[in-house]
Amino acid sequence: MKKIIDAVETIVDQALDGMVVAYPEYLQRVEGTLVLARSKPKETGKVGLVSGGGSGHEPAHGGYVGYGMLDAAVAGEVFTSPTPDQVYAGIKAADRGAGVLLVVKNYTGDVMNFDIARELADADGIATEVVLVNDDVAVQDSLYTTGRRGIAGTVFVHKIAGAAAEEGADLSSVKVIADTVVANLASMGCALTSCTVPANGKPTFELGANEMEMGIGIHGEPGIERVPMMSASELTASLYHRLVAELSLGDGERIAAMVNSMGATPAIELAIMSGHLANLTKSSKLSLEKVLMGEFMTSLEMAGASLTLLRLDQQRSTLLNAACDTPALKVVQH
Amino acid sequence: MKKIIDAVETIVDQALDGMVVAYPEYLQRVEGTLVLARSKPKETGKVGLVSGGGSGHEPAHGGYVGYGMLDAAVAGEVFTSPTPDQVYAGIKAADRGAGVLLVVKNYTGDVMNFDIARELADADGIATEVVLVNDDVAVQDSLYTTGRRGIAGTVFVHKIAGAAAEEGADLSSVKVIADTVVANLASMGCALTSCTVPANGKPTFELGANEMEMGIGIHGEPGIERVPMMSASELTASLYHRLVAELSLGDGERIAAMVNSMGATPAIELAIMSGHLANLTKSSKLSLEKVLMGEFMTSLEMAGASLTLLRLDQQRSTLLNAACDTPALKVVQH
Amino acid sequence: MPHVIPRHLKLCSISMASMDQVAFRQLWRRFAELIHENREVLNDLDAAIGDADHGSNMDRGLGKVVEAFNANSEASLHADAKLVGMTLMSTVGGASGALWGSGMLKFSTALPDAAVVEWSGFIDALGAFVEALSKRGQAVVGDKTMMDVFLPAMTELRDSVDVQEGSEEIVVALAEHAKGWSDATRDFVARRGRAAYLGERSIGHIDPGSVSAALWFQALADTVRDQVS
Amino acid sequence: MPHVIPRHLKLCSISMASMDQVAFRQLWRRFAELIHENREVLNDLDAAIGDADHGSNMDRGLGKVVEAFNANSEASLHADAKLVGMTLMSTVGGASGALWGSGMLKFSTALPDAAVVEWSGFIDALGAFVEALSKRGQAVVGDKTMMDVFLPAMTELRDSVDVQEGSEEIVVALAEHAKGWSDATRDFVARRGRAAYLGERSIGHIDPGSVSAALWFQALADTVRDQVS
Ligand SMILES: Nc1ncnc2c1ncn2[C@@H]1O[C@H](COP(=O)(O)OP(=O)(O)O)[C@@H](O)[C@H]1O
Ligand SMILES: Nc1ncnc2c1ncn2[C@@H]1O[C@H](COP(=O)(O)OP(=O)(O)O)[C@@H](O)[C@H]1O
Ligand SMILES: [Mg+2]
Ligand SMILES: [Mg+2]
Ligand SMILES: [Mg+2]
Ligand SMILES: [Mg+2]
Repeated sequence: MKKIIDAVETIVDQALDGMVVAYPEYLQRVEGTLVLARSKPKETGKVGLVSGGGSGHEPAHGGYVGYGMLDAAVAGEVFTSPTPDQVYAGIKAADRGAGVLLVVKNYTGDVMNFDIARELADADGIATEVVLVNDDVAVQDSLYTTGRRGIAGTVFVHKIAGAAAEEGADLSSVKVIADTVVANLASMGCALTSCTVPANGKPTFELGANEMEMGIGIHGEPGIERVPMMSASELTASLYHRLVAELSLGDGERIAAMVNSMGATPAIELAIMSGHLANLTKSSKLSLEKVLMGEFMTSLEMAGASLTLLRLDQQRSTLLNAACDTPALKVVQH
Repeated sequence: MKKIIDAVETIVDQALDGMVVAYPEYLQRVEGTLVLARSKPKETGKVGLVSGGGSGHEPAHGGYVGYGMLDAAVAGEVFTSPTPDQVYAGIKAADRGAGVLLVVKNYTGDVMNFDIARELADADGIATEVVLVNDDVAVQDSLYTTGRRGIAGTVFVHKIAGAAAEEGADLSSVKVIADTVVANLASMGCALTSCTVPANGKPTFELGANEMEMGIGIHGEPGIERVPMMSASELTASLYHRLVAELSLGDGERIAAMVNSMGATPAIELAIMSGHLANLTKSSKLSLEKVLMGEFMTSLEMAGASLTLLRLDQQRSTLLNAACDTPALKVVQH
Repeated sequence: MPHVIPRHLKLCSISMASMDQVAFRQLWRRFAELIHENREVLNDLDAAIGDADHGSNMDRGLGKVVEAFNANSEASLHADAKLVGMTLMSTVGGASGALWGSGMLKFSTALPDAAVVEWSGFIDALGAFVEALSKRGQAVVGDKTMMDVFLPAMTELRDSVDVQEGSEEIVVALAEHAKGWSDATRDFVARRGRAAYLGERSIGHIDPGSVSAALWFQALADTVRDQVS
Repeated sequence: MPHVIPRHLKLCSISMASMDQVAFRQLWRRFAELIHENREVLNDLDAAIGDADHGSNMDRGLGKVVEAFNANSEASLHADAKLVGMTLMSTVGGASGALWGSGMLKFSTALPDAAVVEWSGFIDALGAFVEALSKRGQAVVGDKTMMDVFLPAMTELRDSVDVQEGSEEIVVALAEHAKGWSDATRDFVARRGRAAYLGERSIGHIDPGSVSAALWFQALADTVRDQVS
C-alpha cells in the first residue's frame, strides 16, 4: 500500500484538519468531532443540510459545505458510515431553527446510523427529514432488500436541495425537492483498477490487464459484470443507454449530467467521455443543459468513472444553476 | 495500458472538444486548432495571456482559461510541447490589441516552439513577451545548461499575471509582475507510481512497492533520488525545508502554497499534507496566507504530489486574492 | 491465547449460575481478542461481498471498549453494558456499529443496576439485544447477516435456560453451532446490508457479520469455561 | 526493409552527382520507415532520460510528411523541403519538432526553385540546416543531443565534398560513423534538452535525438545506394 499518510488510525482526523487549512474561508471543524461546518453559518430560519458518509470519497462531503449547498458534512472512517454521535453533532451544527434535511446515501450502515442520530435530534427538539439517495442503477431496486446504492448523483441532491434551502424553502419543501431529484436521478460507474482501503492494506479486488468492472460501488464493492476493456466511446454509450432507459428519457427532455472520476482517472479521459456524451444526447434528442465533469465522488485512488443523468424540469434547472460557493463546486452567475 | 480512450492519435483533439462540452460558458475551441480560448474574450486594450504545453497535465492549461487568468491555452500532444503554428493561433486568439504575455514552462521544446511562434507574431505586428517558469528546485539551476524545469508553480504565474492583466496593466508591467512571481517561486514533487504515456503504452518507469522518486518531473522524467516511502509528515517536511531554503524564507515572511496531486493521489492525502504544511509554517514563523490544494498540474494518472511555495508581498497577495473565474480555479470575493 | 482450559476439565458439566461484572468484562475482552486475531479474515470476507472493512470496524470499536474498561470502573453491570454500547456506537461505524451499538444499549437497559445478574437475567438481556437488532436491521434468518447467528442462538439459549444455568456444555456447544450457522451463510443470497447489492453473486461467500457474531459466542464459551474452572 | 542492395554492389564506388526531387522524397520516405521501425527504441531511450515521447513525436511527424508527399506534388526541391519543414514544425512538437522543423525551413531556403540540385548544393543546404539547429538549440558537441551527430557529420561531408560527389562509400561510411557518434553520447553528461535535468544521472544512456539523427544519415546512405545502383 503506497499512500501519503502517517498512520491508518489518524487519516480522517488529519484530513479534516487539512481541509480547514486549505479552505478556512469556507470550513470550520466542529470541536472534538468529525464534522466540517460552514465557517460562516447561514442565516437563522433557514433549513440546514447535512450530508455525510465514510471518508475516501473526497471531495464528498466536506468539499460541498458552503453557500448554496451543505451546512455540515459528517465524516466516518474510510468507507465506513459515520457514527450516530457524529451525525448528531452535524445536525446540531447545521440547525438554524428551521430543521435539518439529512442527505443519506442508501447503505444499511448510513441509513441506520443517521436514523439513530435522528432519534437523538428528536429528543433534542430538532426537526429532521431524510432524503435517501439511491441513484446506482447497477443494482436492481427491490422492496425486499436493501434497494439501490447511492453514488455520485448525491452531489446533485446537495446542489439542488441546498439551493432551495438557501432560498428559504421550509423543511418539507426542501425534502420534496430533494426526493424529486432522487426520483429523476440515475448513475452507473465502472472501475479500471481497485482501490486500497488503508486499514486493509491491499487492493479490495484484482482486475486483469484487459478487464474492467461495470457497475462498481464507490467503496470497491463488486459491480455487476466483469467485461473486457471498452473504448471511451463504447463505455460512454453503454452507461448512457442504461441510464436513459432507467429514467425513460424521451425526445426533447432536459437533462444535466455528471462525468465523475473514481479517483485516478485523469481529466483528459473524462473530457473524452464528455465529448461522447454530448454526441449521444444529440442523437437521442435530449437537451444537455449542464455537465459536471471532474472528481465529485471518488473511491480513493480507484481508476474508473461514473456517469450520472438527472432529468431536469424548470425548478430543478433553476436551482441547479443558482449560485453556490463551496470548496469543490462553485456556480458563478455570468 | 488501461485508459478510457478511443485511439492514441485522437486523445488531445477529443479532450479539447470535451472541455468545451463541460465548460461552454468558459471555453471555446479556436476552429481547426488545439487552442482553447475564452468564450467571452476580455475587453480590447488589455494584455492577453497565453499558456500551453503538452497535454496530460489537466486541468493545465485549458482549465485556467477565463476571467482573471488566461485568455488562451495551447495544447500539444500528451507530454509534448505544442507546435509553433498552434502557439501562434493562441497568440492571435488572446491578442486584444495590447500585446500578449506567453507563460512558458522552461523546457527546451516549449521554449523553442514558443520562440518560433513569437517570430510569427512579430511578423504580424503582435507584441509578445515571455515569462519562463522554472520553479522546480529538484533540478540545479545553471546558466550553462537548460536550467530548471517549470512545474506546478506555473499556476501561480497564471493567477497573478492574469489578475494584473485583467486590471489593465500594460504588457511590460504584466511581464515584470510575472517575472517576480517566478523569482519568488519554488516547487518540488515526488512520484509514488509512474504514469503511462498513451503513445508509449507502458509505464515510463518502475518503482518498487516501498519506493518513491523525489524531484520527479511532470512528464515522468526521472527525479533526483529514489528513496524508501516516507510518511506524510516526513515527506511534507522534506519538500518544505528544501523550498524554504531555496527561497531563503525568513521569520515573518508571507507565503502562499500549493499542495498538488500528480493525478492519482487522492484529496484525502493532500489534506494530510496540508495539515503538516500549516504546522511547519507555524514552526518556522511564516505567515501562510493561502493554500491551493488539489489537482492543478498533473502527470496523467501518476500517484504523487508536489509542494509549491510562493513568497508574497502586498502586490502579489492582492493579485492572488483578486477574483478569478475559470473552470479549474475560482476565487470568489467573500 | 490466554485462559486456555486443560482439555480434561471440559468434560465435567459445571455451570455459571450468574454473571458478574468481572465475567462480563472478561467476555468482552475475550471478544476483543478474537476479533483482533480475525481482523484480516473479516476484512477479506467483507472484501468479497462488501467493502472490506468489517474487521477494521469491529477491531477499532472493541479496542476502544477495552480502553474504556481500563479507564472506567463502573458501578454496575448496567453501566458496564452501557459503556460497551456507547463505545461501540461511537467508534465502530457502518452497519455493524449501528447494530452492535444500539443493541448493547438495549442490553444495558435490561440489566440491573447491580454488580451481578442471574444467568436467566443475562439471557433476557441478550434477548433484548437481539430484538433491538431485528428492529433496527429488519433482517430475518436467511438474509445472510449476523442475524443468521443471533436468532437461532437466542432460541437455543432460551430453550436451555430453564434446564441448565450457564452450563459450560451449553455455551461450548452453542459456540460450535454459531460457527456452523455462520458457515451456512455461504449458501445464502444476501438480502440485507451491503452484500445485498450483489444478489446471486453473494452466494459462495460467508457473511462477515455472522462470523463476528459467532466469535462473540466463542468469547462467551471461553469466559464461562474460565469462570467455572 | 525495401531497397536492399546486394552486398557485392557495395564495393564499387559509384557517386550521385546531384539530388533530385525523387531522391529527396525517397530519402524522407526512407527516414520515415526507419523512424517507424525504431519508434519503440526511441521512446524507451527517451523514457530513461527524458519523457518517453521522442519516437512517438518523430513517427507522428514523419508519417505526416509521407502523407503530405502523397497529397502534394511540389514544383521544386525548395518546395519539397519547405513542405517537410512545415509539416515537421506543425506535427512533431517538443524539442525535436522545433529543431527539425525550423532546420528544414532553413534547408528549403538554401535550395533552388528547381527540380534538382548539385550534390555540393545539397551539402550546403544541409549546412544551413545544421546551422539553424545550432542557433535555435545552442547545443555544442558533447552536450548529448542530436548535434553530437549533426556537427561532426557536417564536417565529414564538407571535407569530402570537394573530392567526391555523393559517393556511396562516403554516405555509407558516414551512416556508420553517425551511429558511432550517437552511441558515444552514452558517456556524456546531458547539458541541453530535457535530459540535462538529470545531470550526472544521464550518463549511461544514449541520447534519443542523436539516434534519430543517425537514422537520417542511414536513410541518406540507403537512398544514395539505391539511386546509384
Ligand atoms: N440489516 C441488517 N441487519 C443485520 N445485520 C446486518 C444488516 N446489514 C448488515 N448487517 C451485518 O453487518 C455486516 C457488515 O458490517 P460492516 O462491514 O462493519 O458494515 P458496512 O456494511 O457498513 O461496511 C454484514 O456482514 C452483516 O452481517
Ligand atoms: N537544445 C538542443 N539542441 C539540440 N538538440 C536538442 C536540444 N534539446 C533537445 N534536443 C534533442 O531533442 C531530443 C528530444 O526530443 P523529443 O523527445 O522529441 O522532445 P522533448 O524533449 O521536448 O520531449 C533529445 O534527445 C536531443 O537530441
Ligand atoms: Mg463500511
Ligand atoms: Mg516531450
Ligand atoms: Mg463493510
Ligand atoms: Mg521527449
